[in-house]
Amino acid sequence: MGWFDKLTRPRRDVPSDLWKKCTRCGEVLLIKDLAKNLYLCSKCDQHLRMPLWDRIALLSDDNSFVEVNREIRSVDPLKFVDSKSYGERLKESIAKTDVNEAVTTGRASIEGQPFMLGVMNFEFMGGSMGSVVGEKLTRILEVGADEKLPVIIVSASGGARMQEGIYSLMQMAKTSAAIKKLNRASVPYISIMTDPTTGGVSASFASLGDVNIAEPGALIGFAGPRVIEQTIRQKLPEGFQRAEFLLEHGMIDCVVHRRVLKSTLARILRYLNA
Amino acid sequence: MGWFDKLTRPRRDVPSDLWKKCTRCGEVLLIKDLAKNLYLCSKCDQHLRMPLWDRIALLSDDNSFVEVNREIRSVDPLKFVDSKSYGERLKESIAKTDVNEAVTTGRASIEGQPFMLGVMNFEFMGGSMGSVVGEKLTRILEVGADEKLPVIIVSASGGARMQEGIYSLMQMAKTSAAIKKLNRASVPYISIMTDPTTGGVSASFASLGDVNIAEPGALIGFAGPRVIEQTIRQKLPEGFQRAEFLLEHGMIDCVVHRRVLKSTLARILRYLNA
Amino acid sequence: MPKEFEFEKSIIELEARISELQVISESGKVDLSREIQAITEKVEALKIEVYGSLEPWQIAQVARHINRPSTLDLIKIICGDEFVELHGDRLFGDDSAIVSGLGRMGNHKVMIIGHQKGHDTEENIYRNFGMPHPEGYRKALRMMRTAERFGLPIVIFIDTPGAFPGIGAEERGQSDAIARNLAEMSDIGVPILCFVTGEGGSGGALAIGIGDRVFMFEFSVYSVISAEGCAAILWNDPSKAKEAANALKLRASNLLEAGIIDGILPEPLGGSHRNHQRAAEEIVKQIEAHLPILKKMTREELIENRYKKFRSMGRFSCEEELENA
Amino acid sequence: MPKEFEFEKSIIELEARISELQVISESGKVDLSREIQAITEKVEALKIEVYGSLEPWQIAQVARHINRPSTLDLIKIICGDEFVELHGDRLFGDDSAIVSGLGRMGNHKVMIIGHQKGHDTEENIYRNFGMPHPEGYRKALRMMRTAERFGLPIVIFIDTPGAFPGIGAEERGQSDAIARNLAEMSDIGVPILCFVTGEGGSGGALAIGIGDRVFMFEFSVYSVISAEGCAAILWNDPSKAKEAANALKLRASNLLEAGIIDGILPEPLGGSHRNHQRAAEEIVKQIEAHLPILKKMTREELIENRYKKFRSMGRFSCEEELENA
Ligand SMILES: [Zn+2]
Ligand SMILES: [Zn+2]
Repeated sequence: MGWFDKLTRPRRDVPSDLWKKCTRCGEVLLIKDLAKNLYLCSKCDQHLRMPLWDRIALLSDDNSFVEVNREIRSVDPLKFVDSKSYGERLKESIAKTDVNEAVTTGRASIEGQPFMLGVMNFEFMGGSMGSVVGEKLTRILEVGADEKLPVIIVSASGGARMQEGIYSLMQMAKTSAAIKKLNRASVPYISIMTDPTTGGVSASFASLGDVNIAEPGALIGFAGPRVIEQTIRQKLPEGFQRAEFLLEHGMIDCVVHRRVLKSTLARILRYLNA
Repeated sequence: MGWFDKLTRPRRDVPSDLWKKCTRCGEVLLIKDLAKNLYLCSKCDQHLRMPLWDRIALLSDDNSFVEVNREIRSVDPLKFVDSKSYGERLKESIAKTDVNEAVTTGRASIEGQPFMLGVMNFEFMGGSMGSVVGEKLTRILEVGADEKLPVIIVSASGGARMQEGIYSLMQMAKTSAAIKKLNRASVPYISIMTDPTTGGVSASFASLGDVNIAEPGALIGFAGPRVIEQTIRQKLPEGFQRAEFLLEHGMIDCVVHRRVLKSTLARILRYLNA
Repeated sequence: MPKEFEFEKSIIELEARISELQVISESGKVDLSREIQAITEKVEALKIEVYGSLEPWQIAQVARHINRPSTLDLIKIICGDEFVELHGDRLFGDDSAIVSGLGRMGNHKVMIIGHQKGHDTEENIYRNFGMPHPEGYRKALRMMRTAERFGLPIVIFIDTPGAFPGIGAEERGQSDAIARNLAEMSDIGVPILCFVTGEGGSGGALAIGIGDRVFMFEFSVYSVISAEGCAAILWNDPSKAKEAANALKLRASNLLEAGIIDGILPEPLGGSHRNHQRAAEEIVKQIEAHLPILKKMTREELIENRYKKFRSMGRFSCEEELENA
Repeated sequence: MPKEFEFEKSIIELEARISELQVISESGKVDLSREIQAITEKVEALKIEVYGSLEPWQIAQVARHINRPSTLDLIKIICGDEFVELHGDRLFGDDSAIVSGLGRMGNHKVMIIGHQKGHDTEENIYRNFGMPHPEGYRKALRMMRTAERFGLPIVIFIDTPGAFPGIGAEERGQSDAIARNLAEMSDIGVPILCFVTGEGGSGGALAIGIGDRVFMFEFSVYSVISAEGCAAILWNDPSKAKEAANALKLRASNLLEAGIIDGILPEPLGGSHRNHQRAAEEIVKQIEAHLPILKKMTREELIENRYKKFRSMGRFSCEEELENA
């Protein structure tokens, strides 16, 4: 258990761009206002993507988050080069996001209840899952099983990290098996799906929560909408693959507004935690 | 285990009516020809209802069937009277069928493999399930679990026996729990659904086979077609609730022709039996 | 579905008059308190007379009164805002005719599952009149397995005309869903308490009805078939529902006597639709009485006892001599 | 899907000529046996040259050759008429893109599960080109649980472009079905042997791919995404599939080196579509070699070893000093 450190990452600086357009209503929103408003559109309440450290702050008690396994970093096992080399892409993502990988994991508490937290970062190569994402999540799941600590994972991902080839595919197997282990230990696992949660992430740990929660309007699905449209050659219905669609189709337990997400999680854990 | 006897019921005499019309093509068929032809229509191969003792002969090795629990008989716990009393109905059915109840159970072997067999008799009050059907089936399921003997049940039933009120409903719970016990003992249970298998029989033991087999064209469903038509006020599609429909909808493992039913069962048991 | 029944018309009429008189009286112009008192006493006597001798068929009507406390009504009273509704079977859909979720009842954290009817037409259409599809039963089973994983007792409210008879329901395996629940509920390693709050309609009720303890409300019914359905089939005449209701012995007292249920929860005169709070209290009382006992049992004891309980249901004769009678 | 590939055109051309010459020769008018012999030798040399140095992209084409032995082809050869096909997920439907059933392979009674493609357009439409819907994966899982109940080892054939991307598939939870299988297969207490016989297409392949031993045929591929898909996304140009196939390292030899698979099954020159019998024999050989070892393990050992096997997959760096690099 020597593989976690006690450092909490500092809050990132405000990004250079000062404003953002709401993805639903098009309203122009100042980033500094957004940050104060949980990245909810002040006009239409759309749940915009929430930066990593805001998300961690949202879901954990003040100063309770202690990162683990920050040192685990991607290598380039396939020496993968497309228009750019994977190594370069990694460097750029690290520089851009100031984190080492697409998931940040740690120990935290929620309304006083200790738990293990994993938060994906869509800014890091589209939240794609490679070996590091798989490994870091598997480790918190294993700690959860060993120490009887509930696990909460917040997903935001376009799917597998192609640049790691078959290794990235196998992370689906690895994380899913770790969840089964957690199940056998009767330790709660809550999956939170945020916009977007698709591909290999959706088809592995993100779908396997004892309780699956989605944020309003989040895009969630196995295949991306474009791939489906190309395959079936018809337009997709309005609302297809959105959180509310998944609720209707029985795939998630509830759609929870960001303002009450923490309190809902804490309440669920009080019920499920022995 | 003193509750079974060693008597095999004698083959019933040929019924007084000499011919039958095929339920599909309308061909007029002589009963004595039908009996020789496994009650298959010689013109369209429709699987007509097979009398109890023919069915037992079809599925068990020669002279291997030994009936158990023949002495268990229905009582009239509710003193139920509609146009006739339940007691009278029972007497009439016994006289008509020459068996005591809507299910006949026993020990038998199939291609040399010993097993417990239950065969429902649609001629006995529409194969309805009351306390006796539930009890007799539960007993062979319990023997199966205790002695590690596979169980095969051939269903033919319109559902619950209303004249026994809540007792008849509870037979669904009783038989289903007994099957779960058999499952835990890793003893195979094969359900054979014949025409018709509906209502409380369909919604309990008949659907719970490790392998569910249906005879071609058999009507199988929870609600009867007439009830559904009345509820939804539209005509039902062709083939609705037939064996092939259930196969398509994933509810049964295979539709098996009567001519190869015994050999198929024997083969499946060879695979599943330790 | 009427809001009042023929047999209680005079009671409701008189209660309305009392209310009117009270308004006049309280306005201060005339003191009618003595008269009101007198009429009230007469109404109470009438209630005892009417509700104390309800026919089975009348009880079957009370059991499906549109204002009867629904699962969500009871949850709201007992759990308040702490209830977390959980949805979906993770297979096909979320059936609104069955609700489920986490809550606290009395001193116990529990998983709650129940049929859900509506209190008006719109709500009833949304809830499919409390008639589940297979996905409802599969949602219920998923919740039970979740409860088992986390050691939460299960509290179940039964109130349905029956499983829905429709094309989609058949296509998706209504029979499989019900049968599967019956088998799996016999294998759930946490305590299960069932309450028939209104209509216990056949297999659609039983499919979430395999409990370590099963209780019925005084004016609820539990039957293998509805009185109307039975009349249509056996009497070949749906208007013979009264006779069928008599014959089916579907009252709580019948079922207690038959050893099918473990207790009857009293209702106020006229029925629980007149007092949801009281119904909730009766439920909590039973939970507090029985859960501490059941929680002490091991998984194996629970499963073995539950098996024996349902194993013993049925009436038959085993005597060989009857053979030759 | 062509029946022959660009790169083998000259071979197939020559083989056709040889056949023609043989007919003439055998008619007795001219003895061409020496010439035929000579050309045959040249063709064999050409085969070794062509098939011995196939590019990844060419192998990806061979892997999806329309005549490649399908699951039912292999079953037919290995099990003959003793195979009993079992259908359905008991939830929604029977997916024809996945087949399953009971059979004997070598000396072992086994549960067999596999993707199923067709050998012509009609059959492929019926089989949805081997692309399962959720009900296919759920059928597979049901069969695995049945196998576990009766102590039957599980043999799996993987050959799919991927899980089907369509509206119904999403509605019914393609993600749930795949994820569920990944989790549950890590918990199956009987031996599981997987054979990638053709296309190992992403999550749709992996969803039945959690085996104690995983083998690939020499000219099969296994990849996180198809070369075309990868080219479309990363190169923004589907015609760059060759480059993507190279970059993805999707050949059996790559996967063996990466520790993802346990062995490679040799194929005849040109590929298994030229000799189904041979493919079947290679499979039986592995079953006979590995099942006796796996059958000796306890449920716990199997599950623990399988967990460790997949747990170890991935490449990363753990060194703190890299932090400041
Ligand atoms: Zn907006
Ligand atoms: Zn015919």
